[in-house]
Amino acid sequence: MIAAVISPPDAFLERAPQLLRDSVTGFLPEPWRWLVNALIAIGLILAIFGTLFAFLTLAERKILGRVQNRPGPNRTPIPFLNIRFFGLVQPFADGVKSLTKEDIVPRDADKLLHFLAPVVLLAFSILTFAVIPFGRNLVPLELDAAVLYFFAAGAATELAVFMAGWASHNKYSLLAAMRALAQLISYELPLLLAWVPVVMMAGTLSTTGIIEAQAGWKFGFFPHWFVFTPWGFAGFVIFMISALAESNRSPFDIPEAESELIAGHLTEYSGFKYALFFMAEYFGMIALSGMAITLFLGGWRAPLPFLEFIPSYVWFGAKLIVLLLGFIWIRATFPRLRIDQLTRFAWKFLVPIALINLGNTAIWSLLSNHSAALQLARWPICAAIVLIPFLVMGRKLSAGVAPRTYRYAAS
Amino acid sequence: MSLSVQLLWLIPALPLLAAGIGALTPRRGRGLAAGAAIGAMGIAFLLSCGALTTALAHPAAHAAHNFAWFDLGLGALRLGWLLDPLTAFMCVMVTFVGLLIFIFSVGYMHEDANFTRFFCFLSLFAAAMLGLLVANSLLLLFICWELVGLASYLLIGFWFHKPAAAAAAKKAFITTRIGDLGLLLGMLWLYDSTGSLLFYDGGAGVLEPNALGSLVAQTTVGGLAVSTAIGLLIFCGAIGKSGQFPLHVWLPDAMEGPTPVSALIHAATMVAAGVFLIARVYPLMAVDQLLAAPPLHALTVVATIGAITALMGALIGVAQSDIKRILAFSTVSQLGYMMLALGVGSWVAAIFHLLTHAFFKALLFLGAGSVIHAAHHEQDIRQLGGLRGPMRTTFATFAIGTMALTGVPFLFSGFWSKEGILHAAHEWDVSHLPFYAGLAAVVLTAFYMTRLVAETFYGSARSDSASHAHENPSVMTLPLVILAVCAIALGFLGTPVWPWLQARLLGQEEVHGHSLLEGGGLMILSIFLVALGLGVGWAIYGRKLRVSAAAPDPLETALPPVFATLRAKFGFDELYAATVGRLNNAIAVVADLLDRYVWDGAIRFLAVLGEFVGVVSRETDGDALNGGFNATSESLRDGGKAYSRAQTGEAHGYLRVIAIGFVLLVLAVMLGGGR
Amino acid sequence: MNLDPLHLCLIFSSALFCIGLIGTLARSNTILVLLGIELMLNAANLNFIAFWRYGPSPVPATGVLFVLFSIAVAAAEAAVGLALVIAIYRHQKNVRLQEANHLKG
Amino acid sequence: MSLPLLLIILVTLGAAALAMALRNLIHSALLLIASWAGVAAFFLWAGAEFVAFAQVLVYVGAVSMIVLFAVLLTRRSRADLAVAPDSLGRAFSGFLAGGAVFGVLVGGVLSSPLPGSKAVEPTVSVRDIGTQLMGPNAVALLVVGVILTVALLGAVVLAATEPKPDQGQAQEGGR
Amino acid sequence: MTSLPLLSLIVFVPWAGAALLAILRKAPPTTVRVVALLFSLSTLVLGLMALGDFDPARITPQFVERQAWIAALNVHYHLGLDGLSLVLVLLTGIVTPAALLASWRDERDPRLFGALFLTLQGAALGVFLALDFFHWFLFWELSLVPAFFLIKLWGGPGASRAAYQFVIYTIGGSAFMLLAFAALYVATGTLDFIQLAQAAADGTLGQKLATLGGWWPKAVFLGVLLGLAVKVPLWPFHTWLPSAYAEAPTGGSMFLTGVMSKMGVYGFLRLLWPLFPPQLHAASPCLLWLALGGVVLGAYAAMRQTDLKRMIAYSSINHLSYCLLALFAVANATGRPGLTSEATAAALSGTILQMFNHGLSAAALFFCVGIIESRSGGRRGLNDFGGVRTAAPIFAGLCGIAMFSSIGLPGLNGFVGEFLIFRGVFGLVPWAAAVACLGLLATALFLLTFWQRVFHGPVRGLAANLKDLSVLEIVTLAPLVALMFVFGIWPQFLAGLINPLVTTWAGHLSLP
Repeated sequence: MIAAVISPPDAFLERAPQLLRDSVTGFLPEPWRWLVNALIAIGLILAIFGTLFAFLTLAERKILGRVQNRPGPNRTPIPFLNIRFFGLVQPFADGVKSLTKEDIVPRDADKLLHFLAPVVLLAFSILTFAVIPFGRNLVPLELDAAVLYFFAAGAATELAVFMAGWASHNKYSLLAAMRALAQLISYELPLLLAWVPVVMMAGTLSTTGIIEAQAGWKFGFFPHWFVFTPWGFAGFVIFMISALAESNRSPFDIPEAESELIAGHLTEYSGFKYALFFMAEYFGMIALSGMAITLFLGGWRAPLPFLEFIPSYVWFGAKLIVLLLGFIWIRATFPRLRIDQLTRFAWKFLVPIALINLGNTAIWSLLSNHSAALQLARWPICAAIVLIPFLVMGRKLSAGVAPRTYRYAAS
Repeated sequence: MSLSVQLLWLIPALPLLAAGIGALTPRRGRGLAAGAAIGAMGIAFLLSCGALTTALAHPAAHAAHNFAWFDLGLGALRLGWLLDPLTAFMCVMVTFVGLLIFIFSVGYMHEDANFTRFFCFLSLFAAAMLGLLVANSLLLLFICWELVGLASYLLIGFWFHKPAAAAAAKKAFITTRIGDLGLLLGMLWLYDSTGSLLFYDGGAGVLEPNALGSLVAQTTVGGLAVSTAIGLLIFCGAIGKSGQFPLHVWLPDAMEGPTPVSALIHAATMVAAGVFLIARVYPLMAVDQLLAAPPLHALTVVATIGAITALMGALIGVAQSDIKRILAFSTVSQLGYMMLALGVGSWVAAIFHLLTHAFFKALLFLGAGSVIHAAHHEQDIRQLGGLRGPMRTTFATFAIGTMALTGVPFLFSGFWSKEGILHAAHEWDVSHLPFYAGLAAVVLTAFYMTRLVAETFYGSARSDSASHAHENPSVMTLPLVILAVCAIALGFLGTPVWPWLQARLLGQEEVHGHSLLEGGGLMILSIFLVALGLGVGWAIYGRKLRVSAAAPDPLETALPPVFATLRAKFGFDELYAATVGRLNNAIAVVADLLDRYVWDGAIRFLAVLGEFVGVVSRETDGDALNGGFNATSESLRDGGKAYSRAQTGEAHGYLRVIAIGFVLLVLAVMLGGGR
Repeated sequence: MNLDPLHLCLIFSSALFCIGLIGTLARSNTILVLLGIELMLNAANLNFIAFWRYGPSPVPATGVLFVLFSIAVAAAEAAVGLALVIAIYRHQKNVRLQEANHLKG
Repeated sequence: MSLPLLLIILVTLGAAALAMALRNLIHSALLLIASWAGVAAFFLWAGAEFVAFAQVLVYVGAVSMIVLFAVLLTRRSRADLAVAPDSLGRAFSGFLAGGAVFGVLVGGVLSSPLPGSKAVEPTVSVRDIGTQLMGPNAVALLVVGVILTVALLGAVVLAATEPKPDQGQAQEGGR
Repeated sequence: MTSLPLLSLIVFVPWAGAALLAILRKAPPTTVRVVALLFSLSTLVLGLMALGDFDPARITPQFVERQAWIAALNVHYHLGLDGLSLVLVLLTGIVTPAALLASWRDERDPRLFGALFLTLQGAALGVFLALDFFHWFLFWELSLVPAFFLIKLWGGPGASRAAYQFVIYTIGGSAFMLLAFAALYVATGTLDFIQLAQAAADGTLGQKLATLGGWWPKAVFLGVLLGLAVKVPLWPFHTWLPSAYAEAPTGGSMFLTGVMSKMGVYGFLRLLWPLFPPQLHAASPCLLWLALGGVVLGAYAAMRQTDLKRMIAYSSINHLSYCLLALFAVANATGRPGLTSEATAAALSGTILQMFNHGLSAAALFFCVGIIESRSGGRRGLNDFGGVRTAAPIFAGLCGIAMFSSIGLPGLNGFVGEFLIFRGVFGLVPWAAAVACLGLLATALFLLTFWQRVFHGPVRGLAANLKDLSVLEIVTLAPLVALMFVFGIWPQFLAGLINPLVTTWAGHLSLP
């Protein structure tokens, strides 16, 4: 539920969401307020992120088109008016299409699981939104162990993918499920390890607390965001890479590789269920980006002191959109990895680096109490601690990108 | 524009930064290295001009900014910057000349593979030199002093693949280091006696009356005042660095380095550092003048050394045939002049000459460099000749430099500064010998410079390389022209009529000129002597020009033994090799033999003794008995076999037994064992 | 007999434990056996939380801490156990527990 | 005694019992996951939210994955998943032993005098847990860490060691 | 953090690493090397942690760990860290990893090599941190064992002889020291440095020693002196050093010169000087001459060497003799009326800084020679090369910086220590400073000769196909060189650590 405490000096725009909500719930009797508040929050999240999802798909297609030197979807007219406004109505057309399409369930499929998979996936994706602070005092659910909650809820998505793959009774789907499991499990570890340093430094698992820990400015202009420290930067990069993999995005989209597995666990899905999968994937992406912002990029905080007049949720949205565009950009740029490269990258590279980064953070925080010389020295030291293994292991990793030797296939 | 003393460190720091950039630039980054060096030098020049305006605003003040370097004992070792007219003028000179020489180097070193390295070293040198100038601490000065030595070493040995260059570099470093040890000892003594090494420190500095008074009051061995002893030790450093007799031997050899280096380091700036040092610590050097009857004045030694060097350098210069060596000995001689001026008590005359000399000698060296570059690295004047035609700009500027050096009257700066020195020497009441030595050197200078110009530029080309010479690009000639202008114009800052520079150096606000007629007789004498030198030179070398490279020198035919002696530079190198070098070797041999045979022998004897004892002991010892005790373990093995039969391997079975056992146990406790 | 929440919780955990036990004893598939064991562990965890919630305890967080450790150890146990299952499968081409009764292949 | 608790108990026990009874291994595994989630829900209900999230993260997120992997890796065809019925004797003896234990336990629980429920619900913040873990229980934490590491390594070694190269099946090299 | 037994960790983590290496039988060489390197780096990390909590203003040992050990002998496990120890711990932390990196490409049993090295490191650290003679001596002797094997097994052709000579010579010295301390124990009943120093300061030590008999005090002093003098080494007890350093593998030489030679000087500062001030004062005129002998004749002997490693070894003798010179000058001046504490403080600071700086620059120089040696298949004669600078400019640049640091060029680390030593010695015994100047000159002479012969001139001999530094070698050398600049320009880092300690020492001396 949205925290009701409003600090007086906030600007009107900053307080606008609370004021709006209170104007609605203020009429209700006290015992009912929390419920209505929660309902409003849920509704808002669904509405806002649903819309965001819709336009994100469009943005993705448009940007991919731009990158590949073609226009992208641009023909959908606004109904009745018949104006083609850059194809801006495309997502709605897509939505209508998927709703009206026939829902095909294979004969041998495990019907129950086949139905449950997208539902579970979407449900858990949406659950993760509960703890992300979208702005100052704008966190739907104030939890002590919010970060843990986030990743606990996110953990269930793997299950859903597996259910989908298995229930489809299709060998490609099953292969995809296996791959998805391997991949998700592999990248879950660096994902978790990447944010542990943040928790260490912030001293709390609460998302608002973490944002609080990133308050303030060094020298009056340099934000205290964790990404601007050696370990934070490394953590952020690891987090984003793992997030890419966790949300099955290119270049880690092996479970849904069209060319190899005819879209993997999505093969036997169509119509609305497919749309749900699609939606869940984007929701996962948005949620992870939101978490990355919270953990590393200072949450809803403004990057410079004089920019603080812009309301916090605008900052959050801006950062979110930047990260999402980054996702799209990466998708447009990188080729897909092979499964062996993928797992090797996770286990032999990301996990060790993340562990080193963990130690690095410990060193950083140990050095923080010491004299001025060490204070200065810890920057190069900590940067070196991450960079040197990065270079060394990176070299090792790229040395092995030779064609794979297939252990079980006749050459 | 002005620059406060707190920011003075910027002046050396900029070239140092450029040196760092140069050191890290890969070989192909020529533009970056040269650009950084020239840019840094340019900015340093502007800053120096700013410092000069600051200094001239209060010429009498010694503005100092001191800071602690590191903790030592109850206090700290302190260093500092100093800004006074001496520093400021020197900085402007060094940065300006340096800038021009840097620019010249771009053309001169263009084909060299280690171009970036060259600019790195040049910048390092400039940084060290400027640091030396702005230092307010004898220690900081010494540090920079050593660093200019390093830069000089690196630059002399820049073409290190030539064995001669490598040897010359080592020789320069070692020879100057001998002098530096004197400086070090002097510094230590000074530090020990006064507890400070800062020149000016608000009354507590070593050049301020308190410290000077205490120094001059104490005496040491031979009845010398401590200040005299310290002064002489410090002067040792100056002897080494400024190529004074008897440590002048390295300077001619240093000409193995690239010509811009010779111009910058071994003519204009570094070698003048010794003069600067003595001028800087002049209060310390001169304080023993206050004593009624000391056994020795420090300055007397300075004057004597200076006079000997001035005369000796000029004499040797007469008989050399390498264009750069002639200029090198000319430098030695001119430095002797400066020392002479210092010794006779007119340090401003010395600094004035230092400044003018820097410009015209840099001009001459760069002119020589231009000639050498054009003539495909031919340096022997007997091989050159006839360059007047193809290299007009070079010739014109070289001629201006020559006239400035020889002291052609009125128009050229060298005349005025040399006049100042001769006047001062004339007025010295201890002895007139330095004055006469100076006069002789005037004649000789005019003579050998005439010889040089005549052989190089007149007549016909005497070798292939000379005949194919042509004028260099403007990046090389432009600095020549600028330096030539300065070689003329600079003199007018310090004419007797309007001795502005001298006044400012002495810290006076207004300038007291006097008519040229005062002391006019001396001036007429010196003009006459210059004319004499030029005339004789022209008579011998100009009228009958050399026709072939192999033809003997006219002087050689006239006075063979004298010429041979001069050509062999009085045999100093041989003398040192025979004495110091041999002694050195002998000590080394003794040390080595001592180690190898005496000490090691003693040890070996002990070892043999020990071995003998060991042998005896082994023979007398018996073997220890070994027993076995491996029978007890057999019985344990059998016991385990009995228990293994209960193991079926059925996990379910085990678990079932556990469950049942648990139930039975609980039942037993509840029913039977309950309290 | 008054069935207060603690009793309910304990019975709940006993039931869970016994379901796990029965599964373990009755099934021959090693994976299911392992899952039964996991269930029993969970039942134990339930007890800890139940006692933490309702029982008197001097250190407030002991039950919670114990469960945390227990979960961690259970995770390790699951990993090793299932690796063993795979090893068994490799060896005897099935995962029937009753056939895995040799110490030596 | 609240409705949510009863609901939780029902779901948990039901899922667990069904899981232990079903033939289809995948369904069993998924039901067990549901049961674990039920336990987590119980934790949440009891106010131990940190433990609840940890339970979800570890069991639903990680252990379930391993289980599913193991299931998929230890079969040759899809039909394998439906396990052959177990021998009746074993099932019977299992029920007997389990039932006996249940009886004993319930009997024990019901016959024990237990402290009444606390007046105030105990709360424990994440910070408390953290300080407890890092303070008095640091050694235990270290030991658990070592155990986990060793277990992970052991699991990798066990699963990665292949008996003979010719016996290799089409297996992905999972963990 | 304060609850961590930091000093024990510093000492024993390398040993733990050695044990780990001993277990890792099957590990591939790279793993072994990385493990060894990481464990050797632990000293630096822990040292920096200690530095963070270190309070320079306190002159008593910090992070003290004192446990009863052998009650019957009144022996304690007693570790402590003061500025002097800290400087040396940091030096060890810097030099050891560099030495291990230097031997990275050595294919001969890297596991044993690493294990021995880590053992050696732990022993050296133990020496620097121990405050009880019993285990100080234990560490002291223990360091010989791995050093012996390092020289013997990985050394050059004459390694066996050099190793035996090294060990027997130093053990011989230590035997006298052990006897001396036994006598000391009999007299005082304690082996704790702090208690002994306290006793020496208030004069009770002398009285107790006198109870042993007439010549005992002198004998005890001489025994300790001999043990330490061999280790440093003091001229003329140095003849083991050139061959040991020359025959040891590159990494071994680096460690021997960088760390082990400091153990001797450390012993002088920690044992001899605090415990036997009157004896040292009495012997100082003679010792001053010996130190001068090391300074001057060491440098001159280096001039005659044609083996580069022997040359650098002699330069080590020369440099360490400066430390001893300063120390003896201080001892000589003790009790002199009108003694300024400033000169004493300078001499002592100089000694400590020189220890550190020599460790850096000599290790770097040995590494450079090692590079030459490995590139040319074991040749390292002065006349085997020429024009290396043309062939390998980066190598030449870094080596040159190390060399100039050794010469004592200002701006690099060597200068500060030497300047302070000269400053102090001049203030205490001026003539000695004047004589020692010869050593400065000779050092420059032979190092520049080395440079001229090997690096300058036309490319000739084995230099023709000498490759420039590999990345690994740059990684090894560059930090050392960077530190030379850092400590040359910013000596306050070290001076600040030791100055209060040194000032106190100097203050004690100037008391009448």
